[in-house]
Amino acid sequence: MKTSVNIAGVEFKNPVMTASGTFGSGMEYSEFVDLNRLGAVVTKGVANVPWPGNPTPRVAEVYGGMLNAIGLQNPGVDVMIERDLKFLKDFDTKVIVNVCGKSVQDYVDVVERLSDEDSVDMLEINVSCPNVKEGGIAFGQNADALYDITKEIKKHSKKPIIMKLSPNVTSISDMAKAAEAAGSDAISLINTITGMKIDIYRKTFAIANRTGGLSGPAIKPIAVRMVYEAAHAVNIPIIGMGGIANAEDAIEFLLAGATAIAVGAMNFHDPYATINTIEGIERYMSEQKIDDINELIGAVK
Amino acid sequence: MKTSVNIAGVEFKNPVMTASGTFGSGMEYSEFVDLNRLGAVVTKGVANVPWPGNPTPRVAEVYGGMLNAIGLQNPGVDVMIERDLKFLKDFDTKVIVNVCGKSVQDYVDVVERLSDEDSVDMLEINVSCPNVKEGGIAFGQNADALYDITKEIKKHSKKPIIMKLSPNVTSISDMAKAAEAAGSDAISLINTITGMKIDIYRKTFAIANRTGGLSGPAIKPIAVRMVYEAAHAVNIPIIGMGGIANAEDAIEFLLAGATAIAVGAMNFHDPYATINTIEGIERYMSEQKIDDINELIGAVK
Amino acid sequence: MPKKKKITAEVVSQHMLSNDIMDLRLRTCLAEDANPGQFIGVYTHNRSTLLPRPISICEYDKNEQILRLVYRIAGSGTAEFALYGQGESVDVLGILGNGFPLDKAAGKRVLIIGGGIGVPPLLGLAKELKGKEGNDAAESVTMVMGYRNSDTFLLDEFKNNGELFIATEDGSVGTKGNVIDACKENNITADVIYACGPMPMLRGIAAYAKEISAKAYLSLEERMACGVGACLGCVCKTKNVDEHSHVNNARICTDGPVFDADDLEL
Amino acid sequence: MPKKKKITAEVVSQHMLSNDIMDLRLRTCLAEDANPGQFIGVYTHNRSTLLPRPISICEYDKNEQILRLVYRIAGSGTAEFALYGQGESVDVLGILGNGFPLDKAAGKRVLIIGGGIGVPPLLGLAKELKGKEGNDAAESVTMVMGYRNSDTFLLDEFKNNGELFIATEDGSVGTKGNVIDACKENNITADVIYACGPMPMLRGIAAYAKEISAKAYLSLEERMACGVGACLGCVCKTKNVDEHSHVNNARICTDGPVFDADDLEL
Ligand SMILES: Cc1cc2nc3c(=O)[nH]c(=O)nc-3n(C[C@H](O)[C@H](O)[C@H](O)COP(=O)(O)OP(=O)(O)OC[C@H]3O[C@@H](n4cnc5c(N)ncnc54)[C@H](O)[C@@H]3O)c2cc1C
Ligand SMILES: Cc1cc2nc3c(=O)[nH]c(=O)nc-3n(C[C@H](O)[C@H](O)[C@H](O)COP(=O)(O)OP(=O)(O)OC[C@H]3O[C@@H](n4cnc5c(N)ncnc54)[C@H](O)[C@@H]3O)c2cc1C
Ligand SMILES: Cc1cc2nc3c(=O)[nH]c(=O)nc-3n(C[C@H](O)[C@H](O)[C@H](O)COP(=O)(O)O)c2cc1C
Ligand SMILES: Cc1cc2nc3c(=O)[nH]c(=O)nc-3n(C[C@H](O)[C@H](O)[C@H](O)COP(=O)(O)O)c2cc1C
Ligand code: FES
Ligand code: FES
Repeated sequence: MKTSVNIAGVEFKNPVMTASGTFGSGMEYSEFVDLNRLGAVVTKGVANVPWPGNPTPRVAEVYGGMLNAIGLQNPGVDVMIERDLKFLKDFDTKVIVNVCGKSVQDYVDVVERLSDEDSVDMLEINVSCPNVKEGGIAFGQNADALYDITKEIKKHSKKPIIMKLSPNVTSISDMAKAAEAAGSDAISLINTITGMKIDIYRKTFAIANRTGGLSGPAIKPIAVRMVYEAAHAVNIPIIGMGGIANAEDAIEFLLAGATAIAVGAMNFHDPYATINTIEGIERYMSEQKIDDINELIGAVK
Repeated sequence: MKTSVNIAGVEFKNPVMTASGTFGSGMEYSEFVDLNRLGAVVTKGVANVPWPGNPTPRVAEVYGGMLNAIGLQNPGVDVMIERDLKFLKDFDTKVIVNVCGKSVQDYVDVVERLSDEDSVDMLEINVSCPNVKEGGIAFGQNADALYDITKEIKKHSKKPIIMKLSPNVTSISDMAKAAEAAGSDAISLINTITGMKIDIYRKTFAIANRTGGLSGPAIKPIAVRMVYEAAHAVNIPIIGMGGIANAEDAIEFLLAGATAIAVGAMNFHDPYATINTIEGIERYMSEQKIDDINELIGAVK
Repeated sequence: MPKKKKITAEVVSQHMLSNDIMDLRLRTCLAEDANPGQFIGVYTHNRSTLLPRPISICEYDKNEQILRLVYRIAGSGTAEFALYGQGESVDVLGILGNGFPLDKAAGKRVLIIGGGIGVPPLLGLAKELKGKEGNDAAESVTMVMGYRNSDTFLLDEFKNNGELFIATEDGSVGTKGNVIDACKENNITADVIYACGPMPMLRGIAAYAKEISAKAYLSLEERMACGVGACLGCVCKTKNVDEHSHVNNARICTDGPVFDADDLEL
Repeated sequence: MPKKKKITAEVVSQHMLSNDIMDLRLRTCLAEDANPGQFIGVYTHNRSTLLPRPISICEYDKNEQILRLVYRIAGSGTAEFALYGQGESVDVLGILGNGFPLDKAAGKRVLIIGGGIGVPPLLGLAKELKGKEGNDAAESVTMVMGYRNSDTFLLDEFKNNGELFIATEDGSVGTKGNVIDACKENNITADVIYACGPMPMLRGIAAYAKEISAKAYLSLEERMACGVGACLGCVCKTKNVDEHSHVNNARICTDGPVFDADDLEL
């Protein structure tokens, strides 16, 4: 049974990744899962310098999911390299570093800094964080801006890049096409959908930032639809995410057109979700007599 | 205790309405609830002529909600007037007729036909149905198109109108502003969010139309956020909806800036949801010592 | 027509009838209004699945206020139901739909055909017909039940209500083949047919009814949301413009689930 | 450090201690690794609420593998927990966080302060300190527990572990006022303070500790998602750049919930 998939020349042993920001640098969840079994670890967004993030409360539970407005707190790319990449080097899994910034130059700085890191396989560019004013969402909601920043990043990156798209747009196809046209090697979607929760007794926002990004099973149908639309708009590989909790969910994304998938908020519900997903996919493949996982990709048209 | 709200000169005894398409013409649910107690009955979308709607399956359950692609099946405005409006006349509740069409002229035809119906209090213009190619979504995803059709409808309507906005847009504020600028008396939001579900064993779409509109508690945080954003962008009243199941949910929308709210898919889970919501709001007001419900509207800034 | 309600029922008993087929008895006042061919909506405790599951009424006891449901474990909702033990509370919506038109059976040769999980509602129908007397009674009642294999269910209970034939896809019991094969093999004719089962079977029965010049009343299935006729989710194609919709669509939950085959575009 | 796990625990017993305050005992091997001040995440059966609820360990019995939780019914999750009877299965995540630094108590005058639903974890702490012998033992243990009104809980169990003072907002028991009022009224001094309770109380205690030149270890609360340090949801402000985050933020779930007051920007 072949479970490996190829994205931009990088071979992943299986299509199951961790969604950026929900798995730390892998260290925390390594108490629960054997990182060697994952297709890839995708790390929390990292900027050129440390970011303090947003005030608390940063997270709130909602029906079938959660809101978060972490605000991209991160220790900066130097610590990231010295500590997190060093930790990940010892595992037989691919490493995708998620990159954030406030300006094009910020992104370029990080991308250049990571270009010579052997342990980094790909870079995922977060231009879709809804939780910081300058966290890239401006690039992620306008096709021209997305094209420009993608072009610029491609110019400076020695690693293949994945533009991570925002679902908070009228046409995900247009955004996917802009990323492809500018040379992105792959795209990932969806980032969180902007949402809000109000505490009616305290008459205040549940999240200090007022709005937060919605993730979890609640958004899965939207994510599947967007992956399907994007897959029909572009030819570059897609990494799908949004509410994936198990193998059934993962396969739904593959059938819709994703080449790989990521487990995000559901790690918090089930720290073993990634491993269970990998095992469930294998079970499904043997039950359904599917030899090569690539047969599933985009199989429902 | 004052629970009545005023929208464009129409006085509703309370802010609780039914979301179009989830309550038929009120007849079906009149077995469960006393329609006299509702702020308003909002009827299923009606066109100038009967529409057959989409092939089945038209509905699918998803985590915390459902997808639908009914495709605006309706018996046409003539039957609507003779049967449904006649039925509703006997109740002491306001009647809002939801209008759909394929072209501007279609909408105008229905609007004119209903202009002299005494039993109609307001018209809600559905330019946001994601489930039929020509069901108005084109008008609902482009601010200029929305402005134009609103302007045209206003020209022909003797009734106050509510433009119903699509959440499938980059900026709900821009859409709300366009509706306001064109003279819409109020806006309602959100319509369903386009979603997809794939049956991984049959390798087919759960909905014959491939995509369907997502509704139910899953979308509530998105709806609350959009109501909040719209309320901060325009001065016309807002009717909020999206996953409302009970009084807590309803109050959340009021605090975010809605003047009235509608219960949609949750009628299917709890046919008494509208009445329970009304009673729960009254309980909350007396517990919180709120004399006038209008104090709640937009109270969380 | 009695008013529809959503109320809490209590599990009286539950046991497995056959592989994945459960037999559940609920105590609820909805039983008082039940007729063969009607159904109820059953809600899950799982708060992530919000829509009612349509399940046919297999039998009812109006005095004891008991509804009997026989269902297949098909997904997450029915898997949850299967775990309920005596005393468990279950929210139900009903009574839904129109049942089989029993009056059409009076003085006629009746054929009752069920396939797979379409079998259960026909037990209540067969018993009800058996109970009719005088002018209301059918001239005869013949029954044909189809299953996939030897995992049959309810057969013992059908036996007492008329002549019973069985078809199984693998031939392990009765005729090898489908219910139409069994009808043909046994030269079964009738004036009136009542049937419930998968769509291909119903199409076959509609054609067979034409052949033998019988009227056929078919119980259909479709994905549902409201169950009460409000959402227009559950329609089937009709030959003529439907009185409610004014298009060629009828609502299975409210205008059905039982339809005159002559009215359907199958 | 033992590995964290998500496993299924079994309810051994549950009863109400006071108005809306529940006393729940769970059987789980996580008890083997428990220390005072640590917590677990408790998952709901309700599938619409997916995040674990952080609940402090009140007490533990390592031999019997029992964790005791004392919690207030505060929302939908805790309301669900309150319905669990003996034998119920509950998924839990743990052991989470670092507990109170017990070694700081050796030979010192210890003051333990709890407020409201911050009281429970201090019972395990008080008992643990009481159990220390020789060089590890504290010189003395004084306890001050604050409640809103006469709906107090756990007081009887605290009594045996040292001198106990009580404060209630309405004055119905002990000092009228808050825990600081009780400390001042009784001239309580100490070398080391351990405290858990609402943020305004913790601020007051940090200030009081300065006044009496004591070290204070405070247990903080914040909304959590992962509970294991991965999501950065639960941070508190720190005086210095935190070693993990490299900004002035520490993760309460992993770096805490107990912090040295000197390190915090309260
Ligand atoms: C009028 C009517 C009567 C029925 N009577 C019976 C009966 O007596 N015994 C029995 O075993 N089954 C019956 N069914 C089928 C039964 O409704 C489904 O098997 C059941 O809803 C599956 O629910 P689930 O949660 O286990 O499956 P899931 O696949 O998890 O359900 C997901 C969603 O799809 C819907 N769904 C799935 N399968 C069907 C289906 N076949 N028909 C309609 N909705 C479906 C569910 O209601 C739910 O909303 C009937 C269906 C209809 C329409
Ligand atoms: C480290 C720590 C230890 C705690 N120990 C205890 C204890 O021993 N006894 C006790 O009664 N309570 C304790 N709490 C508070 C307890 O976590 C909340 O009361 C509980 O999560 C409420 O859940 P709910 O579903 O009933 O409320 P809901 O309001 O329905 O919960 C909605 C969401 O908000 C979160 N939430 C709500 N209130 C709080 C809160 N105060 N702190 C953190 N998250 C919250 C819930 O976990 C859930 O994700 C502790 C909190 C923390 C952070
Ligand atoms: C707590 C949290 C933090 C996140 N941080 C990041 C981030 O740093 N960079 C990023 O690109 N996406 C981030 N995301 C978005 C996720 O990677 C993912 O795209 C989204 O949550 C949808 O997937 P899910 O529903 O499976 O969680 C974050 C999500 C959560 C819940
Ligand atoms: C079955 C169904 C049919 C609908 N039909 C219409 C319609 O005819 N016109 C319209 O404007 N909105 C229609 N809607 C959208 C709802 O009115 C509402 O905007 C949306 O469902 C969000 O609210 P909810 O989450 O409470 O259902 C329909 C929704 C559902 C679920
Ligand atoms: S299920 Fe809603 S109309 Fe039949
Ligand atoms: S709750 Fe996720 S880091 Fe603390």
